[in-house]
Amino acid sequence: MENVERIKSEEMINRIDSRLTKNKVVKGLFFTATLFTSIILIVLLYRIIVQGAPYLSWDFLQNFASRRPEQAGIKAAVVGTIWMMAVVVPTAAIFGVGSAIYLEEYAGKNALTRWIQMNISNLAGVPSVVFGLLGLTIFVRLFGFGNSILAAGFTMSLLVLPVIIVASQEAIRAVPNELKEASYGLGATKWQTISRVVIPYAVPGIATGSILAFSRAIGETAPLIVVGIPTFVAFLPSGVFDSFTALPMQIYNWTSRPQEEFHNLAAAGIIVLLVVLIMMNSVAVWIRNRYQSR
Amino acid sequence: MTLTAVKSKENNQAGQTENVLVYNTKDLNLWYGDHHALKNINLEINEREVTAIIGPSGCGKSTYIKTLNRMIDLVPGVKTNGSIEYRERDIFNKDFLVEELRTRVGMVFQKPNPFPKSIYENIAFGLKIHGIKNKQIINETVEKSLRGAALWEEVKDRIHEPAYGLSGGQQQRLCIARCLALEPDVILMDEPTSALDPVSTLKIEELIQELKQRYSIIIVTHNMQQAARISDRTAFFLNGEVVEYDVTDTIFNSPADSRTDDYISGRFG
Amino acid sequence: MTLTAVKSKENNQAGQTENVLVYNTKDLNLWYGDHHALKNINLEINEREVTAIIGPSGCGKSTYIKTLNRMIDLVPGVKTNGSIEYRERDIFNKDFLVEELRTRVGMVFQKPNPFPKSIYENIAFGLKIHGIKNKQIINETVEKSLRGAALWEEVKDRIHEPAYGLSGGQQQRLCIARCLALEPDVILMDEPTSALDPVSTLKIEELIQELKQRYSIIIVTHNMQQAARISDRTAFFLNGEVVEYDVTDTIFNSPADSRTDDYISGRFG
Amino acid sequence: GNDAADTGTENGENTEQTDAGDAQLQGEISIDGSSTVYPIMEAVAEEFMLEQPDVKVTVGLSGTGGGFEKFIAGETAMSNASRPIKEEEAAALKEAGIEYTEFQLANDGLSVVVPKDNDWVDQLTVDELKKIWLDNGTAKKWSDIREGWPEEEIKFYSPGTDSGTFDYFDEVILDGGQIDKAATLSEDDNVLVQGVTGDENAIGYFGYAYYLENKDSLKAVPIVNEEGNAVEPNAETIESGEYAPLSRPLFTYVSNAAIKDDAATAAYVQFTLENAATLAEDVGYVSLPEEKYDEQLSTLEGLK
Amino acid sequence: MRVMSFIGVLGLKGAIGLKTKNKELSPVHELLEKKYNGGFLNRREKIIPIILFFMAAVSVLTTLGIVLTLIFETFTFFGDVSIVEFFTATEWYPFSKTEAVYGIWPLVLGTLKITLIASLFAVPLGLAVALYLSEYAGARTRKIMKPILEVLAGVPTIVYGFFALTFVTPFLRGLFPSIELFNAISPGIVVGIMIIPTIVSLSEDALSSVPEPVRHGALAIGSTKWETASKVIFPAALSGILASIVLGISRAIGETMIVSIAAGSTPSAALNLTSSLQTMTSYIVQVTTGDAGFGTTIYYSIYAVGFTLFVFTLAMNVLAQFISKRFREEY
Ligand SMILES: Nc1ncnc2c1ncn2[C@@H]1O[C@H](COP(=O)(O)OP(=O)(O)OP(=O)(O)O)[C@@H](O)[C@H]1O
Ligand SMILES: Nc1ncnc2c1ncn2[C@@H]1O[C@H](COP(=O)(O)OP(=O)(O)OP(=O)(O)O)[C@@H](O)[C@H]1O
Ligand SMILES: [Mg+2]
Ligand SMILES: [Mg+2]
Repeated sequence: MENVERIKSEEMINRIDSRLTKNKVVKGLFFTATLFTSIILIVLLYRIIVQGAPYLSWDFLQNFASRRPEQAGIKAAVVGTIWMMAVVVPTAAIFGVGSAIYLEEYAGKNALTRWIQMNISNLAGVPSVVFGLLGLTIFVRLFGFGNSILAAGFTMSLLVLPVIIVASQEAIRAVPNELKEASYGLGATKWQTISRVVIPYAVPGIATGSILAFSRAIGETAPLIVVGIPTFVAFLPSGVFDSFTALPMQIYNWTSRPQEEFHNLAAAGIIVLLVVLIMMNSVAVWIRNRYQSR
Repeated sequence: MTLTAVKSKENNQAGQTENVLVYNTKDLNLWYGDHHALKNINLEINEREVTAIIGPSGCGKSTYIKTLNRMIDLVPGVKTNGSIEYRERDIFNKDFLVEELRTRVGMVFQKPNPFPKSIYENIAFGLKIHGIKNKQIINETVEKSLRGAALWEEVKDRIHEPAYGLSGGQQQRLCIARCLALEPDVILMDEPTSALDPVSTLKIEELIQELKQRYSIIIVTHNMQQAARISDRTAFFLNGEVVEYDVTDTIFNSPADSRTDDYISGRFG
Repeated sequence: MTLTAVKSKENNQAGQTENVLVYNTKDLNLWYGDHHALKNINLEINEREVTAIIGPSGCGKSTYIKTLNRMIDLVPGVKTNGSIEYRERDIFNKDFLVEELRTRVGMVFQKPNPFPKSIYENIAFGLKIHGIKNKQIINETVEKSLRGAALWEEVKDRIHEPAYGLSGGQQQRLCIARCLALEPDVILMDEPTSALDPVSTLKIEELIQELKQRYSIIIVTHNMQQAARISDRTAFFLNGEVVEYDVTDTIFNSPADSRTDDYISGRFG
Repeated sequence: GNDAADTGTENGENTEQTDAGDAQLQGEISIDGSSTVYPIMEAVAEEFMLEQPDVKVTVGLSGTGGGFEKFIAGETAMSNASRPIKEEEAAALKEAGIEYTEFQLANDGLSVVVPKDNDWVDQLTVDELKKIWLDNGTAKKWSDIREGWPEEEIKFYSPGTDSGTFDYFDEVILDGGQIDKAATLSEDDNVLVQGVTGDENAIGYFGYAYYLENKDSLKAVPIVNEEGNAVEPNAETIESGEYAPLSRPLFTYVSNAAIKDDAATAAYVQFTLENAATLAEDVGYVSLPEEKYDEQLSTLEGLK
Repeated sequence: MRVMSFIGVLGLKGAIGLKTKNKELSPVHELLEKKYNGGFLNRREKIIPIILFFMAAVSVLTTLGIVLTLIFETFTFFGDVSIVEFFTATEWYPFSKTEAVYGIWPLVLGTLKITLIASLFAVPLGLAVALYLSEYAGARTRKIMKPILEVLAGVPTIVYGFFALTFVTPFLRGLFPSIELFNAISPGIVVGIMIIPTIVSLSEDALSSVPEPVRHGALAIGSTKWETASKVIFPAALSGILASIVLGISRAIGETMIVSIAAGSTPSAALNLTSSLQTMTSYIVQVTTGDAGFGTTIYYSIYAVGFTLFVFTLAMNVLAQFISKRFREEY
């Protein structure tokens, strides 16, 4: 019997070569897939950069939109996007994290909770145009915010909220139970435990998970179109009730103009948008590192 | 080894003359859903003694100790009946806020669980949540607590560094210091040394002996020799029941119940 | 306690007359980046013996045992020199595929790590990846391995249920069974009982004694008494070096090196 | 800042100095509507704000219908349209109690285009256009339209059915009939340019400006007008009305109340009418005859 | 020696013990006693859960808001157009002056075509990349790739639209001349490219959150990386991976600009993939940016289409949740 088994194991050993070949082939395939994806994305970026880079200048950043391509700038759109994100980030973060805390820490395991949870995952899949229709009806009309920063910001917040909730829930769930116990064990109340132990621990996870959501909010055009925010704005907003325009709107408009120069401006606008995005991501990375190093 | 055992026995006998109870458990039953985890527990726990709780895995040791400071509330679906009196106040009474109970009764866990903050902040945490903001008081308490947990000398130069930089044993002592900062009356310890190496274990055992002078300590342990070495009284749990509770020496040398004897003599490690 | 120690000694002496080496480590050095974690290790490990590796935390025990089946490759930035021969083949030679090495040399980890699959699938997994498709062979092997790991009786009615439903000790035995299914030559164990309760620990220790009849076992342990009880030879590591390596009895009763003595006598528990 | 000021004065040469430049006004003017009219309005707003920096003008491009929706809701003071207002919209405005005035700003010449290397199409009559574009249930070949043209299937590129351009073309060429269902539709005129350029049997139509920008790869087909002349679209022929019938008007609708109550809006509308001619041409449209603007300016005076 | 230190300590602690017995309380103790007497009760503890509950309720309100927003206009629409026609007619021709037809099928089919192509393209590729990053690539590659992918998630989709029209379409037409300028394949692929970051990023998270010991368990019995990844890690992460796929596909269903630009806007009930089409979303944007009159049937039709779209994604998410529950492996 001993013998039979040893032979079996020799057979197994002999098969290793073919298994390794398979592994190599698969690895090659996966690598190719990654390379392929990277190349597509690089081509995409390369085209934008080649087209737009020559149009980037200080004036481009400093000027308002203009009918003359050589004078047209992106100031209102950049500032507008920043204003809008200044509404979206805190709103979505507070409501997102708040909902996540409720669901993870307070909610009972009942039908209501499951219903809320299901709602959230469904909303994550609802098309952005539909959110645009919602924003138009609720924020622009019903609440009378008009096509202001606030209306667009709230619409975008609702759009990204589900993703942030899910990311935050995961981050909160990942907080080791031992830490919560430690806090409770010292006589901390539930909210003290949540605010002083759970949240700080979860911040890196929340930040990372929210980047995707906020990136989306920056680049979305359709809901802004549906909400009806203007494109030509030649002044800077001074408050959240002011009109504004945003980068994707400006880019959208430029791409639909007949003149080639406007198309190039659109590419330059995209570069600016990517820079804004990268800056925002760096802030998230900075937050993550700051909280992790503790 | 024998030396310590004898000493604790003396200690004990000295104490027995004027015993004050910190905890009095009467007919405690506890269920996790349908699972009857604690059955008719009756235990009187003395002030300024080390009370050890031993028993095989799953017998309800952790459940019991977590009930003493109502950490068990965190587990959903737990039902209890009977009563536990802490210094003659029923801990299940809703006028007795868990936050107060847990402040008076500190807890040290199996795995060291410092907060991902600096050493200093770990200890200041408890003070801050209780609204103590005075910097000087905090500073003094941090030092005193670290001294009390025999950690001061090792960390005094780096109390603002992350607690995760400490070794396992140091972290566990930090967790003890964290309790001490709130000047508790009782300290509960659930297998505080089971994740530690022998040298650190020894340090903690020594520390427990010191702390006994000021605090009442209830310790769950797997390690029967540890119980024998450091405790004054020992309760032996089995299947959610207290099989025997007596002076440690008696439990280890002449247990009344044959099951206790079986468990003790099957011991190792 | 004394009994087991004596037995292993006898065993040992019987073995010594015709020792076959499974592993021969020569001048092994290992660096994690700049950190020199193993220094000039020389160790000869015998067939069908239990070799224990003891030493304080951080001395390199896990590093060494992970090197034996090249799991250390998974850590980035590790450099080695020197050689380890497994049955006279250099494991660092690139013709010796790690997959083969790891099939011949099983490993059991500190924390039980079953796959998130059924009990059955956990064991069948190894066979399946090695291209064994015959249902009957698989079924038989599953049963045999579970019997070999002394788990069959406890789980035979629910082998298609998730492995995560088992208790810690059962999971650890399942992990042992998972090794056994591939009929390994050597089994490496890194503190296999440190996360377990005493009863489960006892079961695993008994199991190791049985497995020794057919397999060579190398076990890392914190628990000196465990080493004393179950091993034939013991290596004492300190700061990445082998301080002493000898028959277990000698190590525990008359160590040659004073550091070994210091470490052993600091023991308790 | 300096640059913009310079162009302001430079531009001042061809614009009459208006009283809008004297008094410093304040306020907000919200404009929305057709994306076709947007470039003109953007240009007007840009120039206006150089003179009246404290008047905050915003221009959106929600489409003619979307613009009217806001206009009806009272959210905008002016609504741009690339077609005349519809009955439903007029009714809704009436219901909302909003009185309005229509101003025509410019004309857009719809250009019928084929690729540059199409060497057979030299001109088309309205009837031929109709024959080409009207759906008859089968695929059409060029040879079906005129003898001697290649026996190749025609490929159609048309603006989306929801655009004013389509609407206009449908009305004047197809008499409201069904456009060939094989036509490829896109909302984006640049996309149509791509389509016609890349397909030698293609025919398409879109705004004059898009043709102008892509002269190198496209050929505008001269259209035979009522007088029987084949006319190519260009600034003169469109302005003079020779290029017919494919020249369509672009409008803006202004709330009378806004003109009356808000000096800024009144000044803005006046500025618009005074400068539309130049600015429309700047962005690729065709101005109206001088008289037409003067006429509208006096209408405006009456509303103030 | 140990005994000695014990005795020393005992002496010292004895002194401290005495102190406490004399009730010489430390400031901390005093402050705490004060707090005990003042009572721990904290109103905040009661209010906060309520506030948080309302925050969580926002999601439910949003759904409710969407349904309410859509439903009234949808009803108005069905006052003009029969619901039977809406679901059974095979032509979508709302702009015809003579005989407008509102059969949703061509739009649904258009959406399905784009979604199908996008999924066929993005799911395998996305999973391959996620597996490569989590199981094969070094930490450095992962650290570089993930943020790049995340930035790409923010590129406005119009950009992708022009990429489809001016790069992918000509490329495809070079290979297969029968493909028309507007077709399903090119925007389908590009929608796929757009959702790849979502799939990769979330799947990679799911894969790498499978505990390392499980991975080691497989490697230690001689599995190759591929066997470990495919037979252990992948199944263990399946529910997370499914979630990422569902999110990606939802996004593909909801994608607007790419399709508007590169797929044309011809509602088509034909099954081929090489000709122009229209999706539900691109119809909505077409009407919202177009010149259709306010208050007309066309105007109301976007709400009916929006509602259909909403029901569509809802059904898919419910289905996905059901599937993911079945495949959940606990670890
Ligand atoms: N949260 C829970 N839900 C349900 N049953 C539980 C829970 N926690 C513990 N139990 C069960 O209650 C019993 C007692 O558990 P407990 O953790 O108190 O044992 P223990 O004596 O501390 O064991 P160990 O030595 O392994 O820590 C066990 O049967 C356990 O399975
Ligand atoms: N991945 C790693 N990178 C860098 N250093 C490491 C790594 N793993 C271990 N070390 C270091 O190598 C030394 C030996 O570690 P090892 O884990 O082998 O110790 P050990 O004897 O198993 O300790 P323990 O008893 O705590 O498990 C330690 O100093 C440790 O800090
Ligand atoms: Mg326990
Ligand atoms: Mg180790």
